[in-house]
Amino acid sequence: MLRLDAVIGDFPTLLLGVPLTVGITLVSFIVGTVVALPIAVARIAQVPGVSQLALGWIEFFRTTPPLMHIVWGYYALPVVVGIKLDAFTVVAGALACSTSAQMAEIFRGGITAVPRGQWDASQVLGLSPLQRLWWVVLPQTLRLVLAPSCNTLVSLLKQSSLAAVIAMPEIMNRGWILASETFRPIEVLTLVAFIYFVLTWPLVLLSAALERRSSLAFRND
Amino acid sequence: MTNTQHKLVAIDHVVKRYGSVTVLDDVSLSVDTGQVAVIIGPSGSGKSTLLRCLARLENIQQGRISIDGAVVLAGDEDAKQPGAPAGAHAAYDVGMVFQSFNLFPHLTVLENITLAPRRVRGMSRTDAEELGMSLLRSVGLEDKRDSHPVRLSGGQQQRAAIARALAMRPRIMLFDEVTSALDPELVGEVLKTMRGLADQGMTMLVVTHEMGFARDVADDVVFMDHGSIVERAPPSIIFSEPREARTRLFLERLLEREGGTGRTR
Amino acid sequence: MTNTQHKLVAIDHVVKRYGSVTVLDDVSLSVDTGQVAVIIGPSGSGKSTLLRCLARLENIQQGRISIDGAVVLAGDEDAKQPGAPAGAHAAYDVGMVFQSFNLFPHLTVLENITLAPRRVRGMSRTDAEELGMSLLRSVGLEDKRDSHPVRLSGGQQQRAAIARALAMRPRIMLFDEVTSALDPELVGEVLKTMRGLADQGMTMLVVTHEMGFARDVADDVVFMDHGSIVERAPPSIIFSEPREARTRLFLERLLEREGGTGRTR
Amino acid sequence: MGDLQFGQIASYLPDLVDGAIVTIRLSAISIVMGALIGLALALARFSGLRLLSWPAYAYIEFFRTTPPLVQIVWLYYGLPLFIGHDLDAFWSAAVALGLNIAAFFAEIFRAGIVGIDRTQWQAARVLGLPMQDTLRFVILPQAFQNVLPATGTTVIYLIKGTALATAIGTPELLRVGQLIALETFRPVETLTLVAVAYFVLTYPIALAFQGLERRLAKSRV
Amino acid sequence: SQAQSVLDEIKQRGELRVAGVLYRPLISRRPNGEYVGMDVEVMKRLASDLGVKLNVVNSEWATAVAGIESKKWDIVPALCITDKRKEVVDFSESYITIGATLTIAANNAKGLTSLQAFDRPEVVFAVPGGSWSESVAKEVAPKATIKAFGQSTSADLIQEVIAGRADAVVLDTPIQTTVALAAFGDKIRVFPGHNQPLDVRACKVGYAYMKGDQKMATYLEGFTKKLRDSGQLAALVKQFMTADQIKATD
Ligand SMILES: Nc1ncnc2c1ncn2[C@@H]1O[C@H](COP(=O)(O)OP(=O)(O)OP(=O)(O)O)[C@@H](O)[C@H]1O
Ligand SMILES: Nc1ncnc2c1ncn2[C@@H]1O[C@H](COP(=O)(O)OP(=O)(O)OP(=O)(O)O)[C@@H](O)[C@H]1O
Ligand SMILES: [Mg+2]
Ligand SMILES: [Mg+2]
Repeated sequence: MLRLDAVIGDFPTLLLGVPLTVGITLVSFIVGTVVALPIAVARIAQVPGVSQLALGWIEFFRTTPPLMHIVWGYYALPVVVGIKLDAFTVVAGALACSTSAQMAEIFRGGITAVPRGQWDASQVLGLSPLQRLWWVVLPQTLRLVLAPSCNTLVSLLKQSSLAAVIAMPEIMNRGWILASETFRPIEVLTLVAFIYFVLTWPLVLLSAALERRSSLAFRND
Repeated sequence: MTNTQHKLVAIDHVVKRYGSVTVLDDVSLSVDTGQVAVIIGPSGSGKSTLLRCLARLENIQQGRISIDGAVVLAGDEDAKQPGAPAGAHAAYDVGMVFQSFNLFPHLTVLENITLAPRRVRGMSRTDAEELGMSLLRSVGLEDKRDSHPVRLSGGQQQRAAIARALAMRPRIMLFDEVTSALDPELVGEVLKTMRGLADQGMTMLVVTHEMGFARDVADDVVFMDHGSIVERAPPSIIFSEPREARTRLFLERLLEREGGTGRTR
Repeated sequence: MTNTQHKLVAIDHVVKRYGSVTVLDDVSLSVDTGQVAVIIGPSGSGKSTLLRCLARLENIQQGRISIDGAVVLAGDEDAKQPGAPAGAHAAYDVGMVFQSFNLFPHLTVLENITLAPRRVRGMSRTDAEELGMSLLRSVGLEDKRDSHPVRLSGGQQQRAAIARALAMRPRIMLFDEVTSALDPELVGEVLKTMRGLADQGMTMLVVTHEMGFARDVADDVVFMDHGSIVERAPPSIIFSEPREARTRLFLERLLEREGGTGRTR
Repeated sequence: MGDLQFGQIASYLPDLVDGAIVTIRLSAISIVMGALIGLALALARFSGLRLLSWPAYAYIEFFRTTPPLVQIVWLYYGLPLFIGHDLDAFWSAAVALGLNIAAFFAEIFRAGIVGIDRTQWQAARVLGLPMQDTLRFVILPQAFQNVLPATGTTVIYLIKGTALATAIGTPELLRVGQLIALETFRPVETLTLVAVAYFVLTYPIALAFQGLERRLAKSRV
Repeated sequence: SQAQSVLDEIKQRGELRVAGVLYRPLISRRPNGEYVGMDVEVMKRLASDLGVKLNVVNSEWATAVAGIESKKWDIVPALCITDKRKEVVDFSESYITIGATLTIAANNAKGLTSLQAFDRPEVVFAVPGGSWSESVAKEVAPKATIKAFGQSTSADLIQEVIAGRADAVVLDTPIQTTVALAAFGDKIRVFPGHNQPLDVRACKVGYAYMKGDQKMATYLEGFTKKLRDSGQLAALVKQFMTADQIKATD
């Protein structure tokens, strides 16, 4: 009943979507993570206005679907303000924004988990606020943020399929087209799922290993 | 205002509040160069807060704190002071050691010590490590230079924390219950290190419950309660004939744990 | 095997290993009904592990532990013992109080105390609360019944933890450094509670650094080092003329913190 | 706003409300289902019994590494093929999303349980509390507090994720938006309204979790 | 169940289930959930002929045919009959033929005034991948660039043209173009012209059902003949396929 043989010949067509899927994922993850750090710091900082701005950013991108950001960026921006970004920029940008919101919360969790005493000790030594953050606090958050960051990356990889709504030929778009052509959506989507599995599984293993290793360094037995 | 012109540390009428709770209530205290002041008092009386204000980890509402005559912290409810701007003295004139050590867990002992000299003073790695090693030797930890803090006993961690604070060459050292998180048989080694510092003439403010240390090392013992300084006197006087009833009551309670034997120590 | 037939607590040749590290090395110890044994020794010597084995929080590799003649824990490397199955005695024959209190933070003080009587003994809510209140009165905390642990001082938390353990009406109480996380002036109140228990004839094994308590309350002091019992003697003997050099060294180190004054306490 | 026209779409508001109700029902069912299964999985993972923990592990990783969209399609079209039992589009989506989110909840809950200090288990053990009472009265209530922020994020993520049900035609918010766009040929405007609707649904939840977190944090310190 | 015809199942169950794909004006779902269109009318008649209820089930193009195999529905309406599709499902006789037009933006600067002008690589066609529209685009402009959507509606595709993301979309005449013109007015242009289909590969529309179901084939043949002969089909085409009518139902 599940006739994988009927679609297996189309497998290479799906594989052609892998570089684009991986590209969108990596670019939006890296950009989102870099942006997330100042947002997280701004959220923690008790500076009036700045924290609220950061919170607004986080909540906006947490509560509205990235699909909308993509459609807006791709279809509305050219019409409304005359800016015509290319498809990759739109998708990577939209996903980077929602990633930055998620990663900011992860960073915030990590930073607030570092005991106050660490800030105090480094302040008394004369380190500037940025030096405290960079040399003392951030290295200690690593073990807390690595695993959830990996999870974000895993979700992002799957979310990159949103690029399909603007016809970018990544894995999922290719899958739907194949499904329409062959009328075998279950078989095609099974292949699609398999590719996603192969892409994400190493990340999941990595995340588990990182979690184990980084907590080891802090145990004294 | 009390005359604190020539004192190294001068705390003048400091008021510190958290919201509506007054934690330091018009506290004035001065310490001369080379003096050791031991601060005692019940839990919550404001001892830690006083040290934290000196280290500029807190802001204050009223009064001011000067080091060597220069105001380093002023009450934010007071009118803005003319003259020396806050921070005229480098923040690292004051070194502080905490009850919970607060070593940086991701760095080795030597890296803990060299971080601030390198990043703040801009020392070269070689110079900083040389300085670090000489300090480690002085606290008897040269063989632990490359260990991470978790691999050290509590006493060793605390000595490393002292070395870290000293690496910035502070003129004043603050100690906040530095032995109370330690196993009793490890307390001695840390107290010995502190004794050594006092002998070398370091100006020190020490919050501690170690009455033996207070008796032997302190020039003055300061008793705090409810955010105020109740009494200040040399140890020989405060332990034998405290002026205030509150001081006597506190010291008695400290000894109560010794049981009904009435033994003094 | 030593003769432990009629002892309430009998620890027989117990060996406990973590991986290749031997933490308890052929330990035998017995305590009579109503006796108070105080266990002292350097950090890492196995004191906590011994209590934890008694509370059945650990398994052991060799030997056995009996309560009132019934084996409650046997070495898993030994041949299977015929006779009484482990657990013939209810687990709650033994109550334990920890250094870090370990109260349940989401429950009020009274709920902390009544949880086990209700769930394990099937007591009604009213009965359990009545029992709970009488215990709270005995530790002087009746006005804190509806407070959450965070609202209590360390000493109050520890007294609540003692009441919680007592609510299961154990025949033996284990105390593991129950005062070492407390502010010095709060230590007294907890020690007083423990003293009261001893006076009422409770069988107790107490790990502590409070030498005053040991001197006054212990029937026997047990000195452990490197996973073995080095010496056991009444306090009057062990403090004045310890048989073993190791014991003397340890006691001297404990007193070293008192400084170079050579004062004994 | 330049070329955007919202007026025409306003007349479809009642339809959007209907769609929102379907979205709410979908979310509610899959969240409850996901939380229950997730808890069971977390306990199975935690149990230390191979027989329980390995299947739980396989379940979690399977659902985390394959796209939820594919899971929905599998369930909708695959289930009748393999077991001959049929689920309609709504229930297929609800069940598939529930099964999917269970994997994420499981990991969150497990982290929450692992995060409870070992000494709490020991204290319960010494009092003679049996395992199930220890979990119910001691561990889980505390774990619940720990996992609150992560749970909030996951719940919001799921509500937005119900849009995936569009793929099998479930008449939830995004699908209704699609239909409106088809009648009006105004996809950008429609999608913007849909995004506002998602915001209206999720923001109160974000606020509620923030509030709950703050309240619990207060009762702790 | 191999031997049994779906027709028997329909009668047994008392319900005819039809895939609710979206293809205006043959079949479409109003935002309020109601299904309308010519095929809906035809299916109503089919159901009453069989003496059963009609149930239009939510569906999507990519999965519509899979639903026949997994017995989600019995019939998929509004499908263009192609050889490739015939490998998977059987079709009824075609009952309507649809032509295609190309819709472009009015301000398009690529000089798309003749069919040859479309047949250049720099001209981008936005089409649903694997659809009849795609095959039309490939036939009229083999050199043009195809931008294939996995899941899309004609509304999404028009948006491509409006935003300048693609140059042309293939729409069937006249209904889709009528709606598009109503929505965007002079922003778009239709090639060759409104109500003027291209002279290529018209879509012959039929009903798809389970492959090899002889009984169903025979029955549908009879039903379509009856519909045509009685003049009902012509009436329905007249009712639904004119631009004016569509405007009226809006
Ligand atoms: N961040 C804060 N917000 C509100 N109140 C605070 C804060 N920090 C300290 N306090 C309060 O200030 C008072 C003094 O605290 P402080 O830590 O200085 O006391 P202490 O004498 O060091 O006590 P201990 O011996 O327990 O260390 C206490 O009542 C405490 O509850
Ligand atoms: N889970 C464990 N795994 C491995 N080693 C352990 C474990 N728990 C304890 N140990 C080791 O067992 C030895 C005895 O520990 P124990 O806690 O019983 O000592 P203690 O006498 O109570 O010390 P302290 O005074 O510091 O509480 C120590 O060397 C410790 O490192
Ligand atoms: Mg303090
Ligand atoms: Mg111990």
